[in-house]
Amino acid sequence: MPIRTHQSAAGQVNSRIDNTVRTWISHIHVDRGIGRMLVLLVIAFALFAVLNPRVFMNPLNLQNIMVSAPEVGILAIAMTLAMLTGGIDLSLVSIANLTAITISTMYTGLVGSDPALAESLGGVIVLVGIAVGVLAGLINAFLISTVGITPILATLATMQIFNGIAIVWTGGKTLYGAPQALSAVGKSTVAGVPVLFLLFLVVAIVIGLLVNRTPFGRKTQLQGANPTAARFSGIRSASVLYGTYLTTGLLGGLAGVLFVTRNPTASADYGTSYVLLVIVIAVLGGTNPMGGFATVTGVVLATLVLQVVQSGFNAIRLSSYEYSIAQGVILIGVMVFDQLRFRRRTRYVASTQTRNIASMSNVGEDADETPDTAGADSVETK
Amino acid sequence: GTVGGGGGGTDDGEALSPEDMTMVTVVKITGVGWFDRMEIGVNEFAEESGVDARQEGADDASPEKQVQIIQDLIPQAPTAITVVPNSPKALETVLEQARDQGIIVVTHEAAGIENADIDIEAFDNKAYGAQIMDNLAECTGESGEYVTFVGGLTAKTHMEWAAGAQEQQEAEYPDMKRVEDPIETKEDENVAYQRAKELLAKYPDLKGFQGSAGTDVAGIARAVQEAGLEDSVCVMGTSIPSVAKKYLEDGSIDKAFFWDPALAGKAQLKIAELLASGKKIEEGTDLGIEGYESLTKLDGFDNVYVGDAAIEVDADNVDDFDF
Amino acid sequence: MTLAQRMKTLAPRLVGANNEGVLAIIIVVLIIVMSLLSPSFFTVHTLFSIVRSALVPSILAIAVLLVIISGGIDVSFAAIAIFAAYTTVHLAQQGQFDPGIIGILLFACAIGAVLGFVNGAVIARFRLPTLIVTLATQGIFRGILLVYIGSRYIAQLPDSMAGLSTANLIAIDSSRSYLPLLVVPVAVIVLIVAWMLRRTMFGRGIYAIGGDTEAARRAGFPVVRFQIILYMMVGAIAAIGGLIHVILNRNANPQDIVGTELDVIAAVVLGGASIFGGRGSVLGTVLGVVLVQLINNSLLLMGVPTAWQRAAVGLLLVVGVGIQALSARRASRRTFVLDTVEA
Amino acid sequence: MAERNEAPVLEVRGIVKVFGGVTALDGVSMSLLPGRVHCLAGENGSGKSTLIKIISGVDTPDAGEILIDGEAMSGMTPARALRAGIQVIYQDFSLFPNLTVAENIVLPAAIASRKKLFNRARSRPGAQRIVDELGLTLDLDADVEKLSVADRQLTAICRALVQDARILFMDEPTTALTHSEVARLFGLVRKLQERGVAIVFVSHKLDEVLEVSHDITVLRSGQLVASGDAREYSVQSLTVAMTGRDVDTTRLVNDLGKRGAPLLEVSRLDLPGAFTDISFDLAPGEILGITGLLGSGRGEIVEALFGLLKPESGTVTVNGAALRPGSIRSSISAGIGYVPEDRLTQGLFLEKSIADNIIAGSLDSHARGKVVLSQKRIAETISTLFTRLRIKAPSVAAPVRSLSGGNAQRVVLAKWLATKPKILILNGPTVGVDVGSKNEILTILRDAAREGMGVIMISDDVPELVSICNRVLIVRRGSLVAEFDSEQIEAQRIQEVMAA
Ligand SMILES: Nc1ncnc2c1ncn2[C@@H]1O[C@H](COP(=O)(O)OP(=O)(O)OP(=O)(O)O)[C@@H](O)[C@H]1O
Ligand SMILES: Nc1ncnc2c1ncn2[C@@H]1O[C@H](COP(=O)(O)OP(=O)(O)OP(=O)(O)O)[C@@H](O)[C@H]1O
Ligand SMILES: [Mg+2]
Ligand SMILES: [Mg+2]
Repeated sequence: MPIRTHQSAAGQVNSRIDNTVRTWISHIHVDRGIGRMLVLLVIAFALFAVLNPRVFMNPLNLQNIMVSAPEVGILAIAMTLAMLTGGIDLSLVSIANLTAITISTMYTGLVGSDPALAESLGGVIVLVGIAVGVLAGLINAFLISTVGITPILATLATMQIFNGIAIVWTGGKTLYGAPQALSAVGKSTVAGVPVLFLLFLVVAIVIGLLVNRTPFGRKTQLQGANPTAARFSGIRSASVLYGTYLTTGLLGGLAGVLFVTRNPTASADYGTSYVLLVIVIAVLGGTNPMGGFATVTGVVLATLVLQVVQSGFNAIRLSSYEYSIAQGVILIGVMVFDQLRFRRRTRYVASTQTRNIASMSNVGEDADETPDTAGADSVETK
Repeated sequence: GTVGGGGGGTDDGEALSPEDMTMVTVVKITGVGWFDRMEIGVNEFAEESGVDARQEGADDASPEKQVQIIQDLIPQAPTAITVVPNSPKALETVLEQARDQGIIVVTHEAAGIENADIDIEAFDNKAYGAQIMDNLAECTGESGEYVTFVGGLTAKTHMEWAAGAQEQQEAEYPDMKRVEDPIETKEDENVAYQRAKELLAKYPDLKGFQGSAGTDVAGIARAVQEAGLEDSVCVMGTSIPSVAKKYLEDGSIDKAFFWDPALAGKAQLKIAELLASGKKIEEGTDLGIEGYESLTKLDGFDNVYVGDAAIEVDADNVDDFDF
Repeated sequence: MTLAQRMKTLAPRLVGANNEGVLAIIIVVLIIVMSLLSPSFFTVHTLFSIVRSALVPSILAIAVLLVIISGGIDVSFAAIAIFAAYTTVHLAQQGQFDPGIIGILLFACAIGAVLGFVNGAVIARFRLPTLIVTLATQGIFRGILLVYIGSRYIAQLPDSMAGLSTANLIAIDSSRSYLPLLVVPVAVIVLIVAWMLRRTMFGRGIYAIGGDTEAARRAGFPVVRFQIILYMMVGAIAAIGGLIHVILNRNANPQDIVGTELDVIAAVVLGGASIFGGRGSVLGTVLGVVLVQLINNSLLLMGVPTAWQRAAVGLLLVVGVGIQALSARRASRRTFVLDTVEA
Repeated sequence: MAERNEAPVLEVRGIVKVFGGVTALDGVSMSLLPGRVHCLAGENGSGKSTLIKIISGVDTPDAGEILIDGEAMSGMTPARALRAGIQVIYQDFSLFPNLTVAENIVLPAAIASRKKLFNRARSRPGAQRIVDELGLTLDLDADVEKLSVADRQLTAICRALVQDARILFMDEPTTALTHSEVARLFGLVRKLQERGVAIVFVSHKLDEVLEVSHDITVLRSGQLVASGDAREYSVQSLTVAMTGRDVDTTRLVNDLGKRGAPLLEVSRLDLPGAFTDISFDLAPGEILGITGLLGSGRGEIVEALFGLLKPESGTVTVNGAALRPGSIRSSISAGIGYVPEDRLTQGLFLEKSIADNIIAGSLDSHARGKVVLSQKRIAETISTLFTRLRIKAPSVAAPVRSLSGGNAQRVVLAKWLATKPKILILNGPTVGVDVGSKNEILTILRDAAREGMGVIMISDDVPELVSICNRVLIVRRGSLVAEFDSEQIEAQRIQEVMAA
């Protein structure tokens, strides 16, 4: 076998690496989860548009989808973050309700004495509400990182604690009242697009950047992928976990703000059905529940898919139970499809590779250096 | 702009014939006996009146799913939406949106709701609570300790019944005493059973139980039965005949109270139909439905009308009902 | 062996492989505290009452334990339990026939096993994450039950079941304390599962799969077959749990049980099972269930208003699991130093 | 091989296996004869483990056939392979971390004999018998996850030997073992071979290979490049066959010049149970070797330097500034990097891409204002290191899981070089790394040291230490017992002091 001279090999390798690095940088965000969700979104949309165009293509319906997506979507993004570190956050909805209750209580308290002041302090009230969410996140972080309780148990417990506090606080009643500016925001649109939806997109972009473009986000991914190696690489799990659960608390609080924005009420039991729903969304969106991998874009798309399917089912007069069957079938279907596609693709790549290699006269070190962008995700067997 | 702004129903004001109307009844949760029964009323109404009426509901009793369903219904532009809310306040915004689109909104079990044309109640919740208390007092000899169960501390009507009963007791039966704040049973019969057992152990002199969720009295009855206290402890409260029947027969439940959801469902739709054909609901309106022959306007609200549809059952008449 | 050495080997054995000892101590301390606070607590009546309330959760927890040991998490067991029990009662009701308790049991188990097979087949065949698959099948099973089978509350059970509802193993009439006969089948199932986990190749295989699935495959365990059998078994056990629930409740309500999944999982993990798989014991699980029931059913006696109950249960969960987490952390530190000593 | 006309027990023909973009095996054929030790040699990533996994039914081949006793086996599964008498000591051990040593040893045997019940009483003596036969001290009741790497390897060996195998595959069974353990293992191998077992032996320690093997098959990049009688090969010729080039193993040490202020000073470090009174220093550009028997405490010393262990007393200073004991962050910010012993679990994020792994340790320094990562700077770092370390992979986006041992180790090295460390500590940097890669890794270290980096290297491989170290320290029972300076460094003497 001829031994390549150092120069030529290095030169070749160099240019190849430049290319692969560039493709890596540009492809890193186009991950699994995005493609399939996009396809599913289009299919679902087309299907219902054909089945009941009068209702489904009604601008009002589209607007409504965009109004209801944000609160679930933001919670799902928070769940994604927790899952990225290999954890989970079951307390998100309880946190959101605590925030909503805080906002409503403060506002109604102030309105009683001075309505104008209450309105002008709207921003402060909202910030205090979000601070409550962050505080709740801090408690989660403390239990998970400092005490060392497994996230699913820690947040299961805090879910009950936060919910219990909310019940004691409200006496179980639904509180009414929130800064009017919030309600106004909740109803306003920009060029037909609800402001809430724009806010949701902004949150998604910010979290997307946080995850992919900051040292903190990358550390979160690494911590989720292999906590031991993260420790050996000088990544402090405490700072990653505190950062993560503070952020999920913040997002939970933000979802709570959306609760009162959509509807100026707050109660201990709003949104309980979201707890498991957001896990479904996160996974549909391509989040690996074992940690280490997630795409925020995929999660946004998955949120929309479920919203579209749900309102489509309503439009063609199917019941909620049929929707819950459909949701289960979609979830399993997508995952099974992913598996099959993965298997098929490896086989396909295998055969072409074999052919390539067979046709090459000189099977040297470079044989397996053929740039192969499919290689990146074809090994994700999880 | 605003969400749903600029739309607006096309059929404002003009009277429709029933055949052109579509109405949807949105209930707290589907797949439970109570609302299955309501669906029977809805279907009956559709058949009798010619209105395209149907019932929908979520797979669990959560306010957010109800919001979602109503929101999805708005683009379908039904003539009317009738709702039995899980949390009336949580629906205000979405019902407002519906009404902005010209959809008639009728609610049930939601006194105090703002964004409904009419809220129809089978009875006045306070009075209903008082009625249960009167029966309980009669049974216990107007003295002794009692407790009240509610399905959830967040369930508004349950809490109103509990409050109505307590007010009545404080006003009329000073020798009686409620020994605990309302006990939450999570709408779960087993929890009611468990709590009842604990309470019987904690308060040996306990004389009465008031239940609110349909499963409460059944769970309480089992505990009472097990303790052999059928004759010394009074068990009363809201339930449906099919659940209460066997306990009424053996005396572990003394009386059950309810109203017929089928009739309530019909009454809602009838009101919607009247409104859609340009008629008005007033004091004394006759819906032609048993218990709703002469509506009364409830004081303190401008859109709440109550019927007289509360039904009491005991061992003697429980077989008259088949739900 | 010197005394010190013996102490050293004794201590971990008392603590137990899965912290069963710690759990037992927590339970004993709670019982003492409660008895001091409320004299009516420390009675046979309370004991029987807690045992009774622990029956269904124990069975369900045993089912969940099997899944957790194998490295999965199941949230569909509650849907399977009520699906199997309700469908059985419903069919008996409609057909107006009563196949006898054994027939009913077999039928319910068969339904549970079929539903479990769906879980197992999808999970094992496609190697999908169990939490997500069972999240999906939970919605599917529940939807099918309520749309296609029935949603009515059934008040009257077939006679063979109704007969069991009030049958007692021990009845102390003076204090009105009753221990239901159903304690026996629950105890039998608990013991059988405990034996199976320790003494059969299938049981060890479940631990092996939970420890390292790929290693189990390489060692020759038929992983796919074991997983499918496992999920069928879990379905059947859950079905028995549903049946016992229905019998104890004396009615069949299709809305029951679903919604208690997280509490059951919490009890199992409180009992020392690792959610990462490979660890967990039947004893620990039963203790975990007892602890949760103890807390749930005694707060009222101790004068805690129901509004506070949820928060209180959450707090106790934090304390219980927190103690375990901290002691595990300390233990791992200790073994590290010991390791280097031996080295 | 024609000298015996016995029929092969196992034969593979034209095996092809492709992972993603990597051709792991490209039409490999091989046959095994009873009673002979067959060595499978090749560089990292040449496909040795893959071939074994295909024969044992763990992986399915894309093409080719497997014949046992001349009969073609289609759809091989691990269970069928076991029943056909194939036993494997996997490179990654494939043990159950949550079960005891005894259970790990006997479970596969019980499965193979189709047992339905697990008999605890029978399992212990069975395990004890093989442990005794190998003359080992293993705690049969310990959970495997609590064992050291060496003990795990011994457990895996016991597991494969407890049953009567007809064909035994040993994929690098000796990487974590000491000399005496290796010797005992070889003793057993000879016994088995006399009993007519066909044995396949894989190791990167070429002298071991030549010591035990009868036949040799050499793979290079998934292709069979040489095959024949072991007696025809020397370490040199085997190396050439494996790498396709000559590898230089002579001593080549950087000149340190005049000793200035030390870079690292360790003074009176003490951790009861692990090590006592450890003092030494390290000059810029110096490569310091630390060696000793397994369990001598050498690993714990460097773990304390990196902050993984907290010493009870003593100080460590870098450029005169004291480190906070037991703090990894403090060590890293002082400029210490650590390449751990167990690279798969401690060094690498297997599912993550090569690129992600390379910058895993230096994220903060690749961010503008510590907040936003600079994509450009990251790309530069990655491509520089990827090239400089000559990592062999289809692209930097490939997950590290798909890399072979040597390439994976280069990724770990790259991760630390990206942090621009002042001191790099390596614990067994060439364990399980092939000859070619090994020399390249040593060259990388020499180059880095020439630029002023201090290197501390722990190794069992004495010739390797000889070839690269300026100084070698020897640890015995937790104490430094000897120091060899440049001219004194000589393999023979080091080995003598170690074993004393
Ligand atoms: N599961 C896998 N997915 C993708 N690629 C793989 C996988 N397993 C092995 N490979 C690739 O196949 C090739 C052969 O690997 P293999 O493990 O057989 O090498 P080896 O000769 O055993 O090397 P070493 O001496 O380092 O153990 C390598 O290039 C490796 O990257
Ligand atoms: N059912 C079992 N439970 C536990 N350990 C077992 C079991 N079966 C075998 N072993 C262990 O595995 C070892 C090897 O198993 P193998 O089946 O080869 O033994 P064996 O003595 O040939 O058994 P048998 O005589 O039943 O065929 C045994 O010495 C024993 O330690
Ligand atoms: Mg009575
Ligand atoms: Mg290998």
